[in-house]
Amino acid sequence: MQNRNLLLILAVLIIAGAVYFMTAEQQKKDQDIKMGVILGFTGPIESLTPGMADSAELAFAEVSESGALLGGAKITPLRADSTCVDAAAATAAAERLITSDNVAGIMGADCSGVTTAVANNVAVPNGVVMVSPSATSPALTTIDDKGYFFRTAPSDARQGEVLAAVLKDRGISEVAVTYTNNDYGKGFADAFVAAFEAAGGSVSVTTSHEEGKGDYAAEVGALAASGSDTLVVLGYSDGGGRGIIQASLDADSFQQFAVGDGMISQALIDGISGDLTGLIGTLPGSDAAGAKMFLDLAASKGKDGDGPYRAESYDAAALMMLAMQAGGNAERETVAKNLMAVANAPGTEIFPGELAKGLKILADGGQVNYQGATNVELTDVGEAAGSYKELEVKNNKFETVSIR
Amino acid sequence: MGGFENSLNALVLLANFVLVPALAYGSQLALGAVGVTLIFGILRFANFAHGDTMAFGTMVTIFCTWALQSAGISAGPLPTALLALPVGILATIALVLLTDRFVFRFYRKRRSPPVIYIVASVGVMFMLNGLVRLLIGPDDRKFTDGERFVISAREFKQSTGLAEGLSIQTTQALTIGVAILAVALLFWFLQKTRTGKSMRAFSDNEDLALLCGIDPDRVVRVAWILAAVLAVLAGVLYGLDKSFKPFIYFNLLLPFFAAAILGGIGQPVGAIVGGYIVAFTEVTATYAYKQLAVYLLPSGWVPDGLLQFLSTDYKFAISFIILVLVLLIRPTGIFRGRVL
Amino acid sequence: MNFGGVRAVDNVSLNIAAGSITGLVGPNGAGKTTLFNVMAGTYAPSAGRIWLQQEDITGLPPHQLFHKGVLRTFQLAHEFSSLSVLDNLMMVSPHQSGERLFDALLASRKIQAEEEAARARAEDVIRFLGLERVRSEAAGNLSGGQKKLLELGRTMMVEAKIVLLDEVGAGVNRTLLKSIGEAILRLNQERGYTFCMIEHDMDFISRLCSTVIVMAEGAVLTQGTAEEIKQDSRVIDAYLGTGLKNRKGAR
Amino acid sequence: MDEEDIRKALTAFGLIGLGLVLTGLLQSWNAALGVLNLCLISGVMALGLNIQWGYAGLFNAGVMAFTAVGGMTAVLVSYPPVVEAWQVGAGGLLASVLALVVTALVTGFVYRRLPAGRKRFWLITLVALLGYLVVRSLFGEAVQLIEAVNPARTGFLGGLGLPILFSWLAGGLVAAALAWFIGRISLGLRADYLAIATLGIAEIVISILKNEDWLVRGVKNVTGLPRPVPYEVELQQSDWFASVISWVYSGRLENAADQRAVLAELMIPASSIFVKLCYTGLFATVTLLLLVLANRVAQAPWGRMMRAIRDNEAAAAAMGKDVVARHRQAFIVGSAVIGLAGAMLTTLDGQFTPGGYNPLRYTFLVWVMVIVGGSGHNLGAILGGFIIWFVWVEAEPVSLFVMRQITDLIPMEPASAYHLMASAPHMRHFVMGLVLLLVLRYSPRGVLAEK
Repeated sequence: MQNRNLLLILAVLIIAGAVYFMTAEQQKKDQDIKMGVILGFTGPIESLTPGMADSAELAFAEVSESGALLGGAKITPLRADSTCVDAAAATAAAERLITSDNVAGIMGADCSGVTTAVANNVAVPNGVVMVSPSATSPALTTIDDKGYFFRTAPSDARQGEVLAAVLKDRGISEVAVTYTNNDYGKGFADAFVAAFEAAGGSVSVTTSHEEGKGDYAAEVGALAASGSDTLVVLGYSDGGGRGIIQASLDADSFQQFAVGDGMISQALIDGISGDLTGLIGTLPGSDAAGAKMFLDLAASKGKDGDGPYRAESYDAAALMMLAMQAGGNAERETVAKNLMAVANAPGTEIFPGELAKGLKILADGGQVNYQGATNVELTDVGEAAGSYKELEVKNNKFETVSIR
Repeated sequence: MGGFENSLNALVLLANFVLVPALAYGSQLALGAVGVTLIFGILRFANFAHGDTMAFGTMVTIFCTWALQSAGISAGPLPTALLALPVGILATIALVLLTDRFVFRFYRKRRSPPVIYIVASVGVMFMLNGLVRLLIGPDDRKFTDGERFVISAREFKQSTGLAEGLSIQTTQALTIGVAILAVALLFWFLQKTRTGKSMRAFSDNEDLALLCGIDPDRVVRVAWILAAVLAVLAGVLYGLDKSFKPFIYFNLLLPFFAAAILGGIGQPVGAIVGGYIVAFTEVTATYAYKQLAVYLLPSGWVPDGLLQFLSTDYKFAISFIILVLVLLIRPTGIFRGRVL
Repeated sequence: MNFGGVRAVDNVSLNIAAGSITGLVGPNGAGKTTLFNVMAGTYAPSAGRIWLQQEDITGLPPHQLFHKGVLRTFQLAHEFSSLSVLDNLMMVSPHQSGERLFDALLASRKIQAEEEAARARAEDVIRFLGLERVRSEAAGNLSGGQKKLLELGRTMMVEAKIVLLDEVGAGVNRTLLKSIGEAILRLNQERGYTFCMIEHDMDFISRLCSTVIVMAEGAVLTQGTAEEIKQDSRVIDAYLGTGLKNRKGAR
Repeated sequence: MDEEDIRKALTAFGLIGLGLVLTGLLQSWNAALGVLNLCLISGVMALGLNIQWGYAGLFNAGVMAFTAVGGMTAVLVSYPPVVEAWQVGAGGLLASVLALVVTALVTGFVYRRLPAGRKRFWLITLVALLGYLVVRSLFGEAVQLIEAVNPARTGFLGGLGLPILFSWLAGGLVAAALAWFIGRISLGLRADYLAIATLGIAEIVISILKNEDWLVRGVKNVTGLPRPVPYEVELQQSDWFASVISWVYSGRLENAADQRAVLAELMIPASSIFVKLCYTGLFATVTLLLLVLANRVAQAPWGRMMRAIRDNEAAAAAMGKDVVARHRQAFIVGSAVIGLAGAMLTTLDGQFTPGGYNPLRYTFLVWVMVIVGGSGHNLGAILGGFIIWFVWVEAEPVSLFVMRQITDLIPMEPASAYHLMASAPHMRHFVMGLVLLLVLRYSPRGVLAEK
């Protein structure tokens, strides 16, 4: 009897709370343009995502504050958790954003697996644009997206070729490779090894490392035993990749490191005790100016713009809003139809912090070519074309050596 | 001479890549596994929340370390975190005693079957999991400072003239040292003090111990306190040596269980031995012995392959494989813990 | 039978005549329950054989012994606490097709018929034991004595060749003990059950048992009728001796 | 089920239904149906675990492994075969299997023919080692060839190209086979040990799925699995669906100025809803069927026997029940149900991502479902699946909302306000733990208690 009363009270409380919650949410609706930010706030890359979401929200805030979007519209970003790994939870979150919060577009998702799930099961069927800042799996190039899926991060297949070329050009012919054991790392490593071997190089050993396990002594031992002088690390700057480099430095086992985009971050240099000078890496984008502007912009807002996929996140958000402006309304179709046009030439080049300028040009009937923080250029399937910066660590900073 | 130098190189190589890392990792596992085993011995259940308890203690220590660092206080060449450790330990003791009071005591009084405790510990695990992330966030946190190396590989090479270097980090040395100290203290406590003896009696035979007038609440309390101290030590040392990330600490749970079961659950000595065995197996089974072969074999004999028993892909499966093998072959573990 | 170096039962040879009620007595730690556990298949003996009529049943697990007609009760009542008294009894019926998964899914009519039969038998047992009032009660809620009765009742659900009773009278009040004793006698006389029982209550034993076996320190000390046993000085020594030793050990 | 039970079940499901309807009204029907579909799958998972825990008292902490092999089977059944990979690698794989069989036969032969002793031991070791080396080299070569076939797109053998619905049955069978194997090695153990062993074995299974690319592409994931239901985009372009929609919304369409545009607008959410309803139909059918079957065996003497074994193993053995065999049976059957749910989940997702299986979500969350719903009660377990999935999904927006209220109400520094908002998603775990502990303490038999 007592139990049933408890149950009843609990139920009433829950319902009352739900109604209050939902009506309160409802009131917030319809005033602003809603944009979804779906990233893995919990799960294996939970440490990367807050910075990415912040960066996207920088762009939204910049546009809102400019008052130039569609005659002064404001943007409300809505975050949702993709969990990075649980396709079901990600789909549910996206479902809520798209069908209930009526977002005009989605910045996300992050990990290639959930991104595919959200695109196939929710975004494409509902005709909502998704711009992923970090899903780099080559498989996404060919998904049947009906023109609704874009990404500001290029496919790993391309980066693998570029990194291989960088190493070959520097006269490195034998490397050991370690990659983070997920679709990003594995796909990247496959592409790199194939390209490097095709160019006449040899890969002495390829091993994976797991994220979130902490101890990498065994991996480094195996890598060091290969006898190679160069270690290629395809992982994350705040995770296993950093652990591998740290352990290698401690054991003094490699002369030279080369890294992929997930590792490029000041946090890598700051977080490692030891000298990284001479470390080389590749990062999507071609113009140091855009990246620098983004860092400054972020710093002026009290955020840190330096980190994996943060610049890509800003660009992904900015592109969708420019597309709205180009089409003159915040409809979902408009975003889809105009996104390519604002991303590519012809038009005035727009960089981070200049979104207001871009919006104004579009409002006046002009054209823009959004460059952003990563020198955005979309291929005809809607992904970053993949010009890459070749970076090298000098004086405890990543410096651009050349553009490829 | 060349032969002698080669053997020396081989030795240093092994020490650098196998011995030192495995000792440090093994010490961390041992500390955690002793905590698991103590709880199992006294409260008779596998505590699934142990990893997250560790994360909680480490988190408090990190907060305190940051405060000390910003106040300009340091421990010289040693990490500041050592100064912050007591705070972390106290907070964790408070936490485990509270969870015991509000969660586990209830089931103890009702003499619930062990599985109910496990389910409850899963609940505690979920809550701590959320709590830690709520407070410190999910990010990777570094809080190491002070001298990094006792011996760095480069220095070693220069001073010995060998081709291979040996590096020992401060944190590794510290880990091994603290682990030895903590374990020695624990054994002194269990063997020599009255409370320790009553705990062992309680672990051996609960009913008999109760007949002899041992206060069960006191024994349980002390067990929790010890487990908390060991968990925070393990957590902080692990964090100093590698880095702190809540997710990693949850993942340490299975190696702990593996070590505890391998050694014979309820047996502190066993847990320590188990910890080192798990660590050494993980490192030796996946280490590539090619370089060693280069030093030790005539040049024509060195094979092309890496000479690895198992790819590092399966490194994390090793502790689970050990676990399953032990359960199959000798469920009582090496030191014949309580079972069945 | 070894327990980590301690021989719990050593070189025991005993014969239980069909149709008899045999008592097994001895001081604490004499190995009576261990012997039971070996006979009931809970432990396999490290040496020696166990014969049931002409059949060697050494080392068979308990569930197979059940089907050979060896049944037992436990020192502490082992009722199925969440099942009703009726279900406690009905579950005992051997070879129920409803216990096979696929039959449980498909053959409902056959199961129904079997269940009817099992229920009828269980109702008989309940009446026999006088448990009518608690028929639908969860067994966990019964009193200690009722649980003991229920355990005895479970052995009545099948035609047993031998029933091993482990302190069936322990912790039971005198009236109930009396009715348990009567039940045992009736089973023995009416159905020809063979009983072997561990018991401490000498009155109870002398009332029921035709033969009494005395065990001490893992071996058979002597064997005879209850009256003979009571006179035997070795038995008294065994009780007192180990009693003294026990007391010393406790100190 | 007695009257009290039925009333409770109706109330509980009614509340969940109300929650879903509220979600539908206030969020969207698509969101509500999405949640409902996963509720159904979670219910089936919980039902499977309930057979193991509720009926047999087995602490299976390896639920994740069975879900994953169910998902794997969905790929193996439905994905079109990669012909080229078969051409280059099938021979090698077959040869390695043959070599394995030969090794086993020879070992067996030596074992039987030679007397026990040192000679036999060494000979067997030699044979096994040789066999291992041969198998490994054959296998390694085949795997390399297979994985080299267009690694960015395939690089694995592919599947059988059958309709994905077959995989639900096959997933159950494969999970059952795995359970048979795991049961053989771990079912003799005590409760805690069984829990730890299954937890470990599940991790091993996942790491095999992650690293053996030739099987199901490992961490590279398999996406674009065929569906058992139509695609939304196809529906949006099909005439019959257009006519259905214009019939449903005939009132609204008549008054519209631009009928074609309004129709197109209406068809987008409608197509999504239609697809989801198709899934709901499939999942609900399976759930109901399984519930009926599970109740049937639970009420049959089988259920009585299992509960007796759970209550007291020694006494059940003494009453002629083969405890180990029955444990194994319940373990296998329960795992098969979990495997089926895993296949359904992969079907719904349309992809298989081995990296996504973690014990928190796929093992412990299912445990919470069973404990909350009512262990030993089939409908209760399903109910638990519904409640917990609903809370799991809605905990995130609700905690975001709560955090926003807190940051709005209490003046605080922007940094700490930001931190609070950013922490909101982690409330999910906290809430789960709290719910579990509260139920375990105050209503330990769950919402619907076993009778």
